[in-house]
Amino acid sequence: MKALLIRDLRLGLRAGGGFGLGLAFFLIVVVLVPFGVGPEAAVLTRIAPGILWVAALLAALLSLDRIFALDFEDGSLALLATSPLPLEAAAVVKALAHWITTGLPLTLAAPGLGFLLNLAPDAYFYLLASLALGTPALSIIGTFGAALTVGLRRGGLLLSLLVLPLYIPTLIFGAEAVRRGADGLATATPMVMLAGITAGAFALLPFASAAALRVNLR
Amino acid sequence: MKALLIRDLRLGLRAGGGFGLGLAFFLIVVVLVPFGVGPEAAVLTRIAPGILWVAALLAALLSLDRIFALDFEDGSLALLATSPLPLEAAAVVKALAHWITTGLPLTLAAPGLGFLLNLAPDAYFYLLASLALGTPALSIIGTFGAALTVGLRRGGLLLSLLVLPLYIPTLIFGAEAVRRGADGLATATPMVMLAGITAGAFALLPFASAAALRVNLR
Amino acid sequence: MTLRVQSLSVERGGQPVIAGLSFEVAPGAALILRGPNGIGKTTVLRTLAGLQPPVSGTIDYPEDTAAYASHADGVKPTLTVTENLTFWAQVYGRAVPGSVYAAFDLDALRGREAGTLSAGQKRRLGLARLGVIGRAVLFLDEPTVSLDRFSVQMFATFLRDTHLAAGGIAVIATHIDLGLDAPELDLTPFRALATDRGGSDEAFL
Amino acid sequence: MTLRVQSLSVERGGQPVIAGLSFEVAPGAALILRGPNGIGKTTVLRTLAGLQPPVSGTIDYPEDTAAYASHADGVKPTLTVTENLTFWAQVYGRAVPGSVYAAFDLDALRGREAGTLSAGQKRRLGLARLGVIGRAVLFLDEPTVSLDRFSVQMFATFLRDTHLAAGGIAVIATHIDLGLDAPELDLTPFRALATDRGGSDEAFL
Amino acid sequence: MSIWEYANPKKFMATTAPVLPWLFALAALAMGVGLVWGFFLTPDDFRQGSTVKIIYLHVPSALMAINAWFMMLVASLIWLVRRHHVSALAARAAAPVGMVMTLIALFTGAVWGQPMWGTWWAWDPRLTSFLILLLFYLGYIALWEAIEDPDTAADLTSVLCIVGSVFAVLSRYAVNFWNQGLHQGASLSLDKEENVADVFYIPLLVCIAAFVLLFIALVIQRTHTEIRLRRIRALEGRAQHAGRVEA
Ligand code: HEM
Ligand SMILES: Nc1ncnc2c1ncn2[C@@H]1O[C@H](COP(=O)(O)OP(=O)(O)OP(=O)(O)O)[C@@H](O)[C@H]1O
Ligand SMILES: Nc1ncnc2c1ncn2[C@@H]1O[C@H](COP(=O)(O)OP(=O)(O)OP(=O)(O)O)[C@@H](O)[C@H]1O
Ligand SMILES: [Mg+2]
Ligand SMILES: [Mg+2]
Repeated sequence: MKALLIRDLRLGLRAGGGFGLGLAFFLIVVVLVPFGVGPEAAVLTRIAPGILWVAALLAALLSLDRIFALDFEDGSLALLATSPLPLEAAAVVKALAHWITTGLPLTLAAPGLGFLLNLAPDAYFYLLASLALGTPALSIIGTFGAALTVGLRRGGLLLSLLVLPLYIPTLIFGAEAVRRGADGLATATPMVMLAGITAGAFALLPFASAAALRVNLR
Repeated sequence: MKALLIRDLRLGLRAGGGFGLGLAFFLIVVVLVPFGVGPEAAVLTRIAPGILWVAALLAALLSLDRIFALDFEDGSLALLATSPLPLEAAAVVKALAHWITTGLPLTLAAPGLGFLLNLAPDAYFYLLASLALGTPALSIIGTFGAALTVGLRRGGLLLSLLVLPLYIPTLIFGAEAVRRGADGLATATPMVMLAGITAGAFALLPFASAAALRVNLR
Repeated sequence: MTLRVQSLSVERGGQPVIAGLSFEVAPGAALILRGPNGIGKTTVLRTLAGLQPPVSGTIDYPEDTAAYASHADGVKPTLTVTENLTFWAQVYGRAVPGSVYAAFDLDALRGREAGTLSAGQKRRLGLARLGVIGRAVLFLDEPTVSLDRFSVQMFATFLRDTHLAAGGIAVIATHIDLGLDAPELDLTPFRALATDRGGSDEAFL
Repeated sequence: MTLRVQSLSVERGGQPVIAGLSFEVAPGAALILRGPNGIGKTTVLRTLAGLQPPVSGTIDYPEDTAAYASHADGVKPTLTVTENLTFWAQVYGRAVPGSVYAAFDLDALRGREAGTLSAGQKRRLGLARLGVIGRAVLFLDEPTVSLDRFSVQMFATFLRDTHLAAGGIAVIATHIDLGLDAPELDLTPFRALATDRGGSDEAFL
Repeated sequence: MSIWEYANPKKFMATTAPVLPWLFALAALAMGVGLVWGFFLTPDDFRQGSTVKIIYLHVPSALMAINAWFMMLVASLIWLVRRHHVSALAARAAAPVGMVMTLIALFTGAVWGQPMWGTWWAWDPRLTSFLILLLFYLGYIALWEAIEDPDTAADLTSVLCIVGSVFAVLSRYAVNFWNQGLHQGASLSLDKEENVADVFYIPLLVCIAAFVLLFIALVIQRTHTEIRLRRIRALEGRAQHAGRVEA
């Protein structure tokens, strides 16, 4: 498992590996929205939590198809499937690698971008916390989606279609937590739910992913 | 040229070809935003034009990497480059095919989705018009981005990173047109600008795209 | 440790492809699968490797002793030759024997990114993987594609003197002559008839 | 219409690979490029086909008469065999001659989606393209990869009796014996020395 | 001999190496003088108080941010037309410097905006167009990083730089149309009336000069680095090639 993780991270860092791109994409989406909705600070403050979370979600989404597709195309996946490493473990590792290359940097950078949408001062902490709790879920759920679509060439768009609905609960609780934080309301419930989703996803989805992979390799 | 266009459209319609996926993605993003931002009608009406345009833009974006990557991977691109068809023409055709499979359906569906964000009644016409004028530009600019990144495996994220800044003017004028339409202001300027961008992009970018392709095929 | 296959039938895309295939390969022996394009060699090998379930029949070899090498050889273009091999070695919990580089003529290319290799060099790297993972039962699908004569000999030597000599087993689908003195099995007689049972479409016939 | 190559030098990844290559192929003749893996066959063919610029030297054949066939054969998996061929025919502004299906033994597969073809069947389809586009100068990179003996003969026959007979030219890189009576050119003597000039890295040495 | 001879990497290194230390020294000197003068020897502005002094970092960095991109554009064109490796590498070397300049302009601006406009960030056209400029820098650098083969990378980034420049200008107009700003207009111009008072003006010029010098020095330095990297790569390639030849 360690070998696979190290390899994936190394691949991520190599040229074209796309490390940090998720971050840049996050930044860009956050910048785009004001161009769409206009510059009024009041409006932006109001929608900031939602937009930040949606942007984070999209950034995670766009990097999903890398998770398995490359390994599938060059045959590594078939070889991994016939290797002693159980596919479930592979799925977990892949999700982990994805989070480290996407979710983590994104979480750390989010507060910095908050002020572009003049996010309410009290909300910054909750933004950080909710993303830290929520992004791992995005990676695991996404890994499952990637496993489902790995057979299809360039299934990127289909992948997003399958995954986005699965992301909705995470998004709702995440954004809600930040919004409540901004308004100084209690944020316990959404935070707990986020943690719950992440834990549950980690516990169960890898099996689903592995099953999907086996089918796609037939 | 006609042959290529027909082939690309046919490929788009075949299994995994991704026709209509752009549309679905558009729908989902539009649905996601209220979850993130919260349900207040007033707020939604206020941000509807911007969100719709941003969503359209993202939908176009996500389908870009299909434009050349598949042909590059299976060698078709190299064969096309050595065929009598000039690469400039190929670039135009590809952009056209992308617009027909993504921009067009998206434009036609946009008014329908306006309801979800209760868009102001007067804005519907301008939404349709601005998208009709603007989405072709998105396809051509995107084709250029795709040509730049075609060499890289799964360059999807980098692609978006390169293309989004290029989309900014289109986005600004497009959304502005709709917003002004909603407020009953004059929309001539943004509309003209949109048309201008599209025309200019169509006239010049294919050459840049072809150049990029040649470099990537070296 | 013997590979036993009894009345194996395999399908592809819902259609039965090969039916009633039986053979046995003893330790230290190799078997060469022959047959025209499209007869079903790849399908059989994938089934043997456990990537797809057989329609009927039994495949029997010890758990976790087999490895599969396909048309695509799972080489990572952005990793160097050494990194590629080390990765696979680690996955199988072993170390890279220094000898493989020589055995597959990769010495000069150790530090090169795999993406910059020529077709044959890439293939050699893909095959070198087999010398690293130390599996006893190998299922090889056209291993010598785009190798020059010299490299083909090199690979045959590896199989004979290193793999088989150590009591390994190899089932190889190929169209060329490897120069191994191994029995050949032509799949043509086992081609499934359109009327054959089996295949996931059967229920609808 | 002759193919003339004079003192051609080619590079790959900034390094000179082949230097001082000269040859001439008359109409109706073929040339077979030989050489160990990694010598530079693919690079030479890509240069001849105009995909990459030569470092030095001249390549001379009539405009718009050449076609290139690479390791990857540009077959669209979701299009049927017929659709694939028709597309290429149209790109070159021609119709698909009914004879190609027979010539490449694709008759039975006409309606099949290319993605479901076996390795060799796919390759045959890729080669059939050459029979459709009607180009006189062909640059073929290991055309017979994963073809069975029978198909190799079939392809050789096509080249001899259809293409060359009609005054065509073919430059073929291959490791196997095609059974064409064509002169062979071994690239080994033309391997560029590490000290050779040329290559985009030169300026930095 | 034509100036193009300096486009040969070795020649370029040889000729610029001796100048480099002086450039850095000069830059440091001017920077010291300008900043000390600006910060401590000028009166506070009657409206803005001492916050005005941030202009000595803000404006020069802002101007350099733009000029850096312009320089990259020129270098890219030279590469595409004359294929001199040095110009390509110079463009590559300039990008991060330009990006940092943009960041400084944005940051100092933000720090400035806090007291002035009561907010760290406002979607003022000026600021916005700089944010966009930042995005262009990001994309340009990312593309360089993503591509293995240096010449391919040079070609593609050059094309991107040219197309990007057009769109950057376009965006500037779009942004102006989109929101009319609170940011003040160009405050440096030749006819005296529009200028800020000389007391601010002259040290500002010194600072700008300092930033220009610093920029040139940094770019040359980084170009040297890029050339050396390329040289290492070339030598490694040759070594492996030699290895192949024996094999
Ligand atoms: C009261 C506050 C500010 C003042 C008085 C001010 C003043 C100036 C001045 C004099 C210039 C040089 C214009 C030129 O010569 O072209 C300038 C440029 C710039 N300022 Fe500010 N600035 C202020 C706030 C900000 C803020 C808050 C930001 C960003 C967060 C910012 C960003 C920029 C940028 C990006 C430029 C470069 C624009 C250009 O040169 O075209 N400024 N500013
Ligand atoms: N990007 C690169 N950087 C450095 N060297 C490269 C690069 N690409 C290819 N090479 C080297 O160039 C040489 C020629 O490659 P080429 O593919 O032309 O060989 P080939 O004769 O086609 O070999 P094969 O028979 O295996 O196909 C090889 O030694 C290869 O290692
Ligand atoms: N998805 C599919 N649907 C229908 N038929 C299929 C599908 N995939 C493969 N086939 C057919 O199954 C048969 C066996 O394919 P297989 O790849 O095993 O042949 P092979 O012996 O490996 O041929 P080659 O020597 O060319 O590799 C072929 O006739 C092929 O056309
Ligand atoms: Mg096969
Ligand atoms: Mg080759």
